Amino acid sequence: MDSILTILIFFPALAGFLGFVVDKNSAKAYGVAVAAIELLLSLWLWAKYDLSNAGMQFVEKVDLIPQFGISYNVGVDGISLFIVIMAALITLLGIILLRDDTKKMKNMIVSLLFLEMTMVGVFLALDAIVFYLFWELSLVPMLYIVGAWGGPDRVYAAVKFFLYTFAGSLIMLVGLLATAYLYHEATGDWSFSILDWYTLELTETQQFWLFLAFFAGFAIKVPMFPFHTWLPWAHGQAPTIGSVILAAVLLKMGTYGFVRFSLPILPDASVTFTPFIMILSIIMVIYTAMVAFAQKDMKQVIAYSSVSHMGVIMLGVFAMNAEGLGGSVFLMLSHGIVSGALFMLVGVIYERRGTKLMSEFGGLAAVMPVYATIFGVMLMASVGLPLTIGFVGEFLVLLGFYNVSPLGTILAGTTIIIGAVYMLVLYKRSFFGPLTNEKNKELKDLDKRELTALIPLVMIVVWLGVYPKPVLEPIDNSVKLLLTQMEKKAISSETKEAIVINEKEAK
Amino acid sequence: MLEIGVNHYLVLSGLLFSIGFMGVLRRKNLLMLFFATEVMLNAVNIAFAAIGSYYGDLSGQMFAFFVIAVAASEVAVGLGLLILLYKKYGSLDLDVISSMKG
Amino acid sequence: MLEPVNISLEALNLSTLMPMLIAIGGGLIILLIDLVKDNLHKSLYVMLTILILLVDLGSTMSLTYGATEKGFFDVLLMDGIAVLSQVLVLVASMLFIPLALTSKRFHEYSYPEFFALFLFMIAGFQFMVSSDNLILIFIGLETASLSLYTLIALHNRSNSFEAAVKYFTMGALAAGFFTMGSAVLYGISGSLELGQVAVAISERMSESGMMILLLGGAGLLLAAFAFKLSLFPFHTWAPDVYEGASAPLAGYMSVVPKVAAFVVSMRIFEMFIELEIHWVQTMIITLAVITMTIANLMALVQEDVKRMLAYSSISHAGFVMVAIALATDKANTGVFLYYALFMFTNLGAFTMLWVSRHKDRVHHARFDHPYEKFSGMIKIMPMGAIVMALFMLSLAGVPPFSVFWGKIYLMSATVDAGYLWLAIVMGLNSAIAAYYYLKLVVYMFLREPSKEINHETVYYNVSKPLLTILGFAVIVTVASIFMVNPLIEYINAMVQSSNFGI
Amino acid sequence: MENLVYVALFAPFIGSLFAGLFFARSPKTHLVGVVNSTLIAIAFIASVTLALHVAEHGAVHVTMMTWIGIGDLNIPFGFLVDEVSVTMMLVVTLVSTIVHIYSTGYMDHDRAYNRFFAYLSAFVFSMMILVMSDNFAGLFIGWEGVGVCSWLLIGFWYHKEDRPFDENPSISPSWAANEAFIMNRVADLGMLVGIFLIYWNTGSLQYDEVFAQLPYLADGLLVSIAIALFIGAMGKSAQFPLHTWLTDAMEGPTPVSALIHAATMVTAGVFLVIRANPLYSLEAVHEVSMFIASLGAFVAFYAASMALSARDIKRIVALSTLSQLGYMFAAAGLGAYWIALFHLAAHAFFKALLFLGAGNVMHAMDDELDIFKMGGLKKVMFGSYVYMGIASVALAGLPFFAGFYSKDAIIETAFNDGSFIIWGILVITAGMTAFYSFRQVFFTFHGEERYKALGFHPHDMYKYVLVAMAPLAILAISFGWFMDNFHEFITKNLPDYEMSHHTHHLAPLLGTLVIVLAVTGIVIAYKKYAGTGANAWRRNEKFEQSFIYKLVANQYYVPHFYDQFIVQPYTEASKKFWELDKAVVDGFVDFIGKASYKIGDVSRRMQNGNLSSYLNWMGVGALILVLIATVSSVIG
Repeated sequence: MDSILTILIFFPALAGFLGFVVDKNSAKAYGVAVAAIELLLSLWLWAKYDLSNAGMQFVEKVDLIPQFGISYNVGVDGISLFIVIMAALITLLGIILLRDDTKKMKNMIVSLLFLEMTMVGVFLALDAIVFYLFWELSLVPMLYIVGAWGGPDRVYAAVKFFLYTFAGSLIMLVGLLATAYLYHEATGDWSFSILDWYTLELTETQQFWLFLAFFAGFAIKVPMFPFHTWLPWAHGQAPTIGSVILAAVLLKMGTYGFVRFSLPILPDASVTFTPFIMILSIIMVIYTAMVAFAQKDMKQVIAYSSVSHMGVIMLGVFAMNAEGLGGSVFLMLSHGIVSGALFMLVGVIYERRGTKLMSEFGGLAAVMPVYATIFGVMLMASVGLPLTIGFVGEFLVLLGFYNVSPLGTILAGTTIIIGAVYMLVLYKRSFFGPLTNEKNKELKDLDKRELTALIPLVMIVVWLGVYPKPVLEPIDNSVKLLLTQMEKKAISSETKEAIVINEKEAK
Repeated sequence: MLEIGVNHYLVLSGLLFSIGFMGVLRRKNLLMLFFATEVMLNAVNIAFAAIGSYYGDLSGQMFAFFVIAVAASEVAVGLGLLILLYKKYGSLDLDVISSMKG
Repeated sequence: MLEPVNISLEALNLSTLMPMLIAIGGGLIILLIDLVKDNLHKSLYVMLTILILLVDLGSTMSLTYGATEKGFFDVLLMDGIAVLSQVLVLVASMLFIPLALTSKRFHEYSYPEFFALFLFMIAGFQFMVSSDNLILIFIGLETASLSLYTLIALHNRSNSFEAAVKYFTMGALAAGFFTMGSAVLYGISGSLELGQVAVAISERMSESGMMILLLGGAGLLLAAFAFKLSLFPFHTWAPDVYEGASAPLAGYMSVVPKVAAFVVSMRIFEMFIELEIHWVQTMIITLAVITMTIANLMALVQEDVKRMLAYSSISHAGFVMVAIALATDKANTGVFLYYALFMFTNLGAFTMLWVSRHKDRVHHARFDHPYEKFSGMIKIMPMGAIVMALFMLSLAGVPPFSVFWGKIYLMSATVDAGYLWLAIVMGLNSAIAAYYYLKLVVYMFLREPSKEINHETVYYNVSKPLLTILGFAVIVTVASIFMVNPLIEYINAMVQSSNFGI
Repeated sequence: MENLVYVALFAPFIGSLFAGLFFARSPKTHLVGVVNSTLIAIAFIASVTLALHVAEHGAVHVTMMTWIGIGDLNIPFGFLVDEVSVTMMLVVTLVSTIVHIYSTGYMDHDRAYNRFFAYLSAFVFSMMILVMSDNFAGLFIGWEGVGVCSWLLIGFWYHKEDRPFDENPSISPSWAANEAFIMNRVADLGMLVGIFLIYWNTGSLQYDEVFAQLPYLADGLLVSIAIALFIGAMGKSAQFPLHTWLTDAMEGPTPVSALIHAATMVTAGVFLVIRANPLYSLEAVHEVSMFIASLGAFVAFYAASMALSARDIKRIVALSTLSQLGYMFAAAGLGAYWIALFHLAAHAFFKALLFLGAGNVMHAMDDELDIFKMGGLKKVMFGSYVYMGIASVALAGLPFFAGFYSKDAIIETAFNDGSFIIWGILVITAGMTAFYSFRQVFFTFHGEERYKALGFHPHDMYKYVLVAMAPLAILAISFGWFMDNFHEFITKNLPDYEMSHHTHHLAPLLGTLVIVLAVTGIVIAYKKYAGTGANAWRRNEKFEQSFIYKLVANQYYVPHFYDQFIVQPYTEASKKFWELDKAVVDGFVDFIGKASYKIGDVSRRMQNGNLSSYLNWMGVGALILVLIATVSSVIG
């Protein structure tokens, strides 16, 4: 099947349209079924994925606006493959975790399915405009999900989320248009194809400004310090499913954008900006971890921790070697799984108690042992315990970045300390100590629905922690190819030096 | 003896235009305002006629005729609106007619 | 001794005049029908108008645009952009006029004069766009404007009268500006043909004092068109007129007169820019930037959707005005592409307002369409809410909806011309604008409906023709991605075959 | 043999899964205790077999599969069983087996019995990975794994509430667990940096490849690597200043303290230095090695001094552990790796015994820890008395007991090296060690029966538990006798450390000096604390008010310092940052929004509805246009 990517992208949307017809009592089952099919499709994609080919596979290209060089162009490589699978997985599990008494269930399912289309679309797009299209479109269902099912300040949070990211991405759009123009100047053709842009040689000044324009869009999405403040709001107000998808997938769009656009198109600027990115990332890592420590609300802790971990991912992206870059792609996956799971877990307790304040809890381990165990596993994955999924990425990123800046790595490496601080304090406050609050004494442990959603994540956390090879290998290949392309394209000798081409060549 | 040249006409036209313009800006009565715009248009007519004759070109005078025609139709439409408005508000004072703002 | 005036019919090239003649003739026919038999239903006139417009469209399209055609004593200029803009005007008119077919009676549609005036107005626009002679431009402009003032007033509310008077008075001042500006150009060049004006200016450019004259002329003309295009600070009429006019007419005003005015602006100001008079460019860019920004900010604080859309239209006009300053083929293509796409979305949005138009102001003492009216609409009429949200997202420039394509094309043209900062300003303005469009979405989707709202109040004025138009607008808005390429192709060909400026 | 490697490694893991997956939710299943103990015993037997094999045929090296492979990095799950690691395996599995059996009795009444075994076996598994791994990354897996198990086990009684610092210096089990984990993490960062340095400079993390490359590396780099790795070791082995967690870790169940916080995990740091001996014995890093030795000597003394005044039975043992770890580091730093390893093993046996004995006392005294409240217990729990006696003798380093041989060798090494300051400190510390360990024994088992007044009804541990402890007692006595065999075995892998003739000559003299000091300490302790009736010990309130006593009793105010200068400022800074985040970072974003709105609100005033002012605006507009044009034409 050659058009598997198109099916992957549009199947959920089509299902979403048809979902309007489904009776509201069956909506959840419908959502689960559709998301499951989508997951199977994405797994099938993995099965058919050719390991020996590091470049784009299953490429489809249909001219949409040839006058303007815009075409429907999709493809998958090792970098995007697993993010797509993760997006499908998280959507499925998120839908499973929805309570049956969720109000306006049908609207929720339809929004989620549309959201899934946009997420998959972003990661598979090979045309800048198609990428941008899905990128912006993803805001709309998210706006609705946060705004309609969220907490008391949901509208403020949702609108803030929308406008902030929208503003950033419009500047990015200018960057995309400028790149297309420069491509036109160089070749005489209009093209928004990313693969075409990879061959485009730009002067350092051009790269500098384009990098800044891209940065505006991606950095807000990531979100990098100091553009992160929409995130705690969005997470704080979003319903569980919203937070899960936001943290697991939507944030990855930003870092993915850096990998897909900034690095290969603007190699010299990427190297030039590395110190700048490094400083911001280190601030992200340390500062937001400290802010996370000061939180009283469990969900806010995890929201800020997300920012902190994204800082590590950013470092890896700019490590300019396969270890760091591959590690950061892996960390995107692992952060998706782990933070998704953590938000699910917070959602579970919020559903039971209607509060997320740590002061309301304490000693939960006694009444909800399974819950506490799964939370503990995710906590350990979050703090990067070896043999959990969290370690592999974090280790590789720090390892990779050490080659760029030892001092920076040591500062960013404090994440393993301060990350442990806020997570352990969260765990201690909520799960340890005597069970004093009367309201907590009758809490029920996880039920089947919740276990169905969480157990797969636990299994993945362990599986990919112990045996990351099936995922790392394709990532490795594609990342090496990307670095080789960068090196070939770079114009300044410093850039060529900064990029580490590994001895074991990309296949 | 003073020769009246094109520049004199143009100065006159400019003065008239300015007077009309000031009228438009300062007058608060709708009717007066309409008169002021007529003054402006007539100022333009003078300019067109003068320039047309200076160049020996007829199109300036043609323009002037059209302006006169348009001004007439404007008066027709304008006065109609004015009457409607007067019926509604009982006044032609601009400070009164300001229900839509913001 | 008088010589007999000899004019060969061929030299008149009457086919170039046909479109206007059809519109005027159509208007007269409608008046005649009314003379013969009165109290005919409005649906007859609506359909008749559409048919006349269709014929008009046919005659316009049949004009060749490969080469510039002159006709009627050489005052008519049927070049690419003339044909193109006429097509746009006619299509837009055909889409807006069926909005008269509401389920409720409205005063203006009971007069056949409404439809006659409508057709005269279209003829005016057609004259305006298809000439490079300042006289004809003026005539067309005034014909269209005077008809429009009347159409607004026909809505028969005190607000409508006020709106019409405001528009009229300011229009009269603008007419003064225009004529005076023309007089200055005439004084410089001795001609009212833009082509000859350009030649004269380029010859006399170096003369002392010439710049001051040009400054006066270009300034006055720009002021006149800034009024027509509702650019800051000449925009003040727009919100009041939109508020006072009926929703279809307001929607119509946000597209058609602007397209016509843009065409004339292209002819006049791009002439200056191509003569390398840089301050004209500066003036236009400054106006454009201020307009889109201030209008956006003022739209933020509006309480009424229609008034908000008025400010948004102003902002969009500022956005497009950038293209005039760029004066490239791509930018000019962008203008038409933008309005072609914007037209459908705006048509949809105003139709939605029209559908929900209630004869009593249930929600607000002054406004017909306050935001509160739409709160919780997703619960009352989900399809309506979704459709309206689509239009809002499209206006906000969310891809892949129609306005987005216009936006990126214009921004791309800006980038190509080297104005990166301007493109970023345009982008950021779209972000500001997103706020007030989202506000409506938020009201519709995220608020609880207020008590007095029910299906009846929001669907008060609905009828099958309106739904049809709405469906049409939705389809184009959503599926615009597939129409952009042919549109660009067609518009580009048209623009390139035009001959304006020098 | 390869299979045996996997048996030794995975038997504990299976036990952990068995207890964790199938029985975690049931309250207590005796089967779990039996099965898990058996599985650990199997691992022990496998280790013994492996040891014999290694002694005969040399090291066994297996590679299970690739773990992480990306770029040039290739980390396998590879396991190396050579002389060093097999020694550790033996120590770990032996002590673990006994602690498992012991725990079946000790944790008998605990409602989370099964969970305990799941954690305990998981710990053994992690520890086995740590010692068996053939690369630094694998070591790090075990390193972190034991950290987590330690966290779980210290916080095992998580339901206990926090108490103020003055009342209980370790606050609560969950607090202590977090402290241990976080403090270890600080050190782990150093370790990670070491790993990064190694990777980027040698291109590998495999021990053999790395060590083969060492001679080609620059001196400064070697020093950095050595420092970084040692920082890691400092955390796990609780060296100053990262030592406070160890005493607080005593909040965990006593078998845990015996296994993790005495015998095995805390020695991981020493193991690392021994493992990396090709690095630390390089001339280039001599300063670092000297620093390790000096720090070790300092910690030996420092911890012993705190133990002198401690009242908490487990804290005393913990501090002695700390002190002994200092000895090990002193030896390792001086290049006597095999002696360090020997002391490590000997210490594991007698310290585990000591802890388990202390556990018996606690078990008997309803978890009472204050030795001031005990006394004269030998009558009711003679078995435990004998065991603790043997362990204390071994710890004090009296002749013919294990501690004598190993500790004496370390002291001799210091002398031989010419580091007389270190030597002096170690000798004095040996005397102090004898004093505090017997102070504890006498306080507990001799003297007045102070507990009676407080209403305790002590009874000794189950018989089978006491029997199970016997192997430890035997080893605590006899392990030293096999020093020469061990020497022969281990020096195949580790560099030998030969005493000079001069030292050899003086050895008996030095040994005697240490013995005299130790005996003196014991005698003083006996005089002071073992008396009954009129000779009975009385609290000396005045002494307890003295500065020295307070300094020592408060652990030199190091925990206070941490609280005042790290924890509280960090908390305060975090809160400040949060406020900053809300007020400034987010405030700025909101400000943009509010400002836009405000501008909109102000500018809508021009839209006042009055036609006259609209017309004026048009006039203004025309003026503006002219102005812009003029300015623009003047400028450009």
